[in-house]
Amino acid sequence: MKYEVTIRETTRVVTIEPEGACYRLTWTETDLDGEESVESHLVDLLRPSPEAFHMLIDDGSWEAGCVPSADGYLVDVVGVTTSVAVVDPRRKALRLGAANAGGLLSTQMPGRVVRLLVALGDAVKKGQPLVVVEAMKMENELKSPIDGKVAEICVAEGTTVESGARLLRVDP
Amino acid sequence: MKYEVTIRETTRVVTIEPEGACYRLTWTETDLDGEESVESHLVDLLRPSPEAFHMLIDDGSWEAGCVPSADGYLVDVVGVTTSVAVVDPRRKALRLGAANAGGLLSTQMPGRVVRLLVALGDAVKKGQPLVVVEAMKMENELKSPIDGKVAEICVAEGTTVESGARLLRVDP
Amino acid sequence: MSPPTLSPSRLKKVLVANRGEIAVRVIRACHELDIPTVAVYSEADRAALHVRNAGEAVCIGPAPSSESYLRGERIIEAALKTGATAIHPGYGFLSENAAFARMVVEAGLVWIGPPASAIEAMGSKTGARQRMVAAGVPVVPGTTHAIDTEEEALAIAEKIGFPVMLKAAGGGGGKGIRRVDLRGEFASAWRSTKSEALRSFKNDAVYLEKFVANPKHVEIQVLADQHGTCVHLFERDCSVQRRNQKVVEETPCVVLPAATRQAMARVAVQAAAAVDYVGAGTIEFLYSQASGEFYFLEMNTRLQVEHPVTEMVTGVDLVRAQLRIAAGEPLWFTQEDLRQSGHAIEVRIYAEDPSNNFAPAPGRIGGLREPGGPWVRVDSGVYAGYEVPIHYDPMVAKLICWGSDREEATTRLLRALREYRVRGIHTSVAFLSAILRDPEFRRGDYSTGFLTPERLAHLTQAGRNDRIATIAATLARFEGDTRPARAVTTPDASAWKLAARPGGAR
Amino acid sequence: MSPPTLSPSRLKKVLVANRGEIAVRVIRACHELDIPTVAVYSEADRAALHVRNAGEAVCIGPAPSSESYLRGERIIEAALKTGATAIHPGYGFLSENAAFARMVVEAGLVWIGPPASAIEAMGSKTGARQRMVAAGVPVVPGTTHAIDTEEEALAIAEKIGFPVMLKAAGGGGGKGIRRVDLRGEFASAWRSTKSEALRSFKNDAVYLEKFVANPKHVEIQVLADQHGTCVHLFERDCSVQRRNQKVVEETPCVVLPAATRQAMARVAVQAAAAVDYVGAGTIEFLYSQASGEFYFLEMNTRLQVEHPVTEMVTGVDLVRAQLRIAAGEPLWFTQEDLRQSGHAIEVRIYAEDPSNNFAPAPGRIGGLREPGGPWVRVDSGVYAGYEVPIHYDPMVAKLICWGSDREEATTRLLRALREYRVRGIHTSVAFLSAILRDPEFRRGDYSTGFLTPERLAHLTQAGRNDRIATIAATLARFEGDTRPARAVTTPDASAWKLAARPGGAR
Repeated sequence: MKYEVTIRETTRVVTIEPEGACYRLTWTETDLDGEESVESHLVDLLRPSPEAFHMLIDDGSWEAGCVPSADGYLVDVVGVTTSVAVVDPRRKALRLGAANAGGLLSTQMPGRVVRLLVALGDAVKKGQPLVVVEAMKMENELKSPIDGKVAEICVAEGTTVESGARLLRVDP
Repeated sequence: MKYEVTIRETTRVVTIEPEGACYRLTWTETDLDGEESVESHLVDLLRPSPEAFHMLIDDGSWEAGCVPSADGYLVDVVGVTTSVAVVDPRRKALRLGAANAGGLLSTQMPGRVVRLLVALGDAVKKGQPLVVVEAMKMENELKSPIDGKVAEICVAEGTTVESGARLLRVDP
Repeated sequence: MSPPTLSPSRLKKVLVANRGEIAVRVIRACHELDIPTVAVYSEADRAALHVRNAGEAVCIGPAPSSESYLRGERIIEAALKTGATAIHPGYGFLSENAAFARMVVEAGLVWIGPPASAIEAMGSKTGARQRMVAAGVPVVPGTTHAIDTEEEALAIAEKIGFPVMLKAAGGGGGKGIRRVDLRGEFASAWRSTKSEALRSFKNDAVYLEKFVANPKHVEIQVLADQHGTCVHLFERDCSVQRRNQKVVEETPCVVLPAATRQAMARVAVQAAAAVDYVGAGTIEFLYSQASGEFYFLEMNTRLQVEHPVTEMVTGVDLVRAQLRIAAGEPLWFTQEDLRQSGHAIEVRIYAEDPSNNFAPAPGRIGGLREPGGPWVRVDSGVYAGYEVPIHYDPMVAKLICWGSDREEATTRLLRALREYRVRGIHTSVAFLSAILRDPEFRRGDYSTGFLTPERLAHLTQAGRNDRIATIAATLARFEGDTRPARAVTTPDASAWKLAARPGGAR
Repeated sequence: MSPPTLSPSRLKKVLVANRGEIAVRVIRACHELDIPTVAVYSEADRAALHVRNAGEAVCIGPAPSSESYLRGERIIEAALKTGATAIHPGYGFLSENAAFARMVVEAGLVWIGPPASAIEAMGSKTGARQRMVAAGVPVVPGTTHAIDTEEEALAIAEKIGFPVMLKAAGGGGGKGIRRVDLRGEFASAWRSTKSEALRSFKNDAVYLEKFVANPKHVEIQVLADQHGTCVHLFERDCSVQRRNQKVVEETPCVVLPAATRQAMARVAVQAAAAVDYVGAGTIEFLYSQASGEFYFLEMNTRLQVEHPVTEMVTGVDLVRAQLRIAAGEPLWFTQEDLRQSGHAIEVRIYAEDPSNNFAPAPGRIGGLREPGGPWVRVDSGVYAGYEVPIHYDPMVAKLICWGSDREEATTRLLRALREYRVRGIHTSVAFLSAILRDPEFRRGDYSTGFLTPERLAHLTQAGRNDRIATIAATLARFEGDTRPARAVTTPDASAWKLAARPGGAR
């Protein structure tokens, strides 16, 4: 099986196959100079609980947490939590067709919408603040990803939103 | 709804009904002198995880763990773990009919059967050791619950058994 | 230090008017003294740890603190209803609210904190500066009164010399503070400080201080009983700050000369005496490594977040001490009994995303394993499965390590952070490890300017393990895709795998 | 106590030849010194905590320890394969196996323990008694050699006077010991001790000692470096025992006069010197409160389960010390630097059912919340969801509390036990609380006879809360019956309930 695994704008195409009672994962790693090398690891996996992945990787003992999120997993390794998107390339075309990603504004952080700075139909510039979401006494301004027109507003001031919630849509 | 709740040979008939967003539990408590009094408690229940029961009982904050076991729940409160059997009286007749409890010997503790002290057809006395189960470097002798004859042996020496597993049956 | 038994009459039951780790901390101290406890909670906090740990719990209103944890009258009502005889305010919320302290006492309850008059005296920054000057305590050069006009302020700034600090007289917690480097920036800084002060503290009074370059933030812990005895418990170095919020705290401060420590401690006891202080309090100073001088900054008339490091090196349980002092006991040790033994460091674990400009990261903690073992202390406010709410402070726990020296404390803390597993939300765990590995931090001579934007950029990228994350996420997805009915490998299922594992069991 | 840096050459990577909490403890110490670690595990231990915490892990065989943790050659092979340069044996298993210690050294690895010769010298109880007598150490009156015949033994017993103790010369861990009160019981006791000794230790040599009535079990911790320096770290009182197994340990021993403590410590250092000891070791004594005399019992040539209480009052990390000593460093502090500060108590948490004659209680830990906060140390070998295996020792964790005095340590430990939640298996948690509440324990003058059958019967029934258990089980069943599809009340689902709760939110 092949997956496209994306962490912070770097995508690796990872092949995974069972091998004996373990898993074999293989991908091509590109270093800073553009040199390519093949990584291949035999992983003995144990999941002490659904979210905990304990892995013996070529004898090395590693542990990661994987909690499903809107676009993949929130993965933590030794204190660093990262969003990891895992895409099955066979289903990718389908998903891209359905989504309309360009002008969608969603929040990474759950919170409360304290101010809507635009109205339906307003012309906006890329980078212009559109909504203010507050959580834990901190305000976060969310900015327009593109130049365009506000085509849809999905929340009202005072609404509490979950992480990943769609707030509004800007059409180019 | 009514349940028969048994802890260490004391059975309480407990009525439970939702009341607003809480539960109302009522039963008759008998003290050491045989005096009866009615207990009635309003419980605000929160389950932070499936096995954790946090209860606000008339403002008192209590927490118990309830893990399903062979014959009910293993319940822990402030460090004491107890087996609690909860029976729906409407289903009780049915269960009693099916079971043949008297001469069944089962183990409370998972472990390994190290010695079978009797053979099929042996006549045994109540209290006579029948099987030795070992766990954590300690041997436990399991004794016959009744006088009778060994009618069935479900394990062999060396077998690893789970808690609650049936080891053998003695018929009167 | 053989303590007498606690006078039982005044603290029959304690209500803790707070939430999170500090409420848990206070409940623990009460239970150790066999004092029953009452938690209060907002509707958003039914599942909070302090509710689980307390003996009783009373709901006091909706999620926003203005409708629950800041509603003094509801808290007092809850105390009276449950038969509590005393209230501990923790830190934040109503802990430095003199009016609430008075209400508590007027309701016939014991206030586990300093007298309202002491809170008031220290509550106004300018008022506190005046008192301290009168008591002979060195303060940062500047005004001791709020300044009326921009012109007047500018004149004073030019006299003192730039850079200067504009500060809200009613401020606190690192808010309402602005540095002005140049004459040309003064007008706009003046206006924005005043408006922020009005917005945040409902008080637009602003005063002015000389800016002390690269100071250390050093503070002295004091304890005073009701019988006129006051001792200090040495200093804490809280110079690792981001946006004026402490991130790492330690004691002792390694660059503080012994004589300066003594002088600072003496001044701190003087400052407390000047306001007839009772209970646990902290006097904050700026310390200039260049000149060796120190200046009074403010007094916090409550328990501090960072109190554990002092506990670890002195062996004194500060919350237990607060309770016993409130019960009327005289201090059961003298200044001479107190020693600094070894070294302690605290880091604050926040639900925030350091790699995304420290955005708050509330959400459900999908899994949690806190570190343990020798000299590792976790003061936590959360548990596995807990939903960190959006309504309150993002601090989820404090991690404190003691060592026989600073190197041992540091390496132990690094080990404990390595064990810390918080799943499903972003936290500051790796960022804190990166700070502890920084050479300047390791030298110990860092100042409040330590976390420069450049250093932050560097430290927030440390500790990434993208290959391991790649492997884990791929496994998660593959097992989800191929065995959706039973996605979890149980230990049992894995036993048979061992035999088949190349190079595994023989 | 400023330590030099660790000489890096000898400890490049440490293999820990053990499992459970002690393996975790050693791994922690290594990681604090930045030394990579290798865990070994049996097939039953793939999911064990020490495997999760180590840097690398190697499977060394099937579940029975005779086929894994006791197989020295496989452990050395694992070390060589992973590039480990040193082996730490923990306690139990191969820790006091002189042949293994030799094999390790012969394989070119560092043995983190005393020289094989010292292990051997102390391994035979009779041999050790002979050496101690020669070194001027007081021993319990009796024989210093194994006795050949029953007749000879009986004659000696009658000369010393009943009651006497029959002891296996090759024994340890409380096994192979039998008390004989009367002449008439002697013959059968002699035979059963010999056969148990043969069965358990493959050595039927038996010797005889006078029975000391109601003694305290007091032991002295020593540390010796490779350069001839040996210090003691004071005593531990381990008199709370059941079936010769320690249950609660504390330091200081409150009834030990200062002069006796000094004498005992001096003798302990003498005993260690007599066998050219290196590393951490413990000399056990019987102390008679009646006569004030003490007698050498045996030396444990390894780390003890109860080492944490010594760490808590002295501030010395004993495992770190073992590592540094094995690396060849001289001790970095002197006897005069060491002080007993405050009081520490340890309790052992077992997976056992005190109400059912302490039957072992392996099984899956359905939920776990360990205590935290100030001066609470948990040395745990388990986690939530872990299946406690049937193959090994039932100890799942140790809980240690420090206090500025014994009362503070005790009440803190009671608080911590109250917080301890182990779900799905029986544990000794409530039994331990009952011990700490016992008036005789609180006085501190208890002896090894403390846990009489009567007291056990009483203590194992304490702390029952049948009404709360009744309510919880009924709720569990009712929610299971009425909402099988979604049996868990989430915090969210509970929020709306608050509004409807009588007397709840307003």
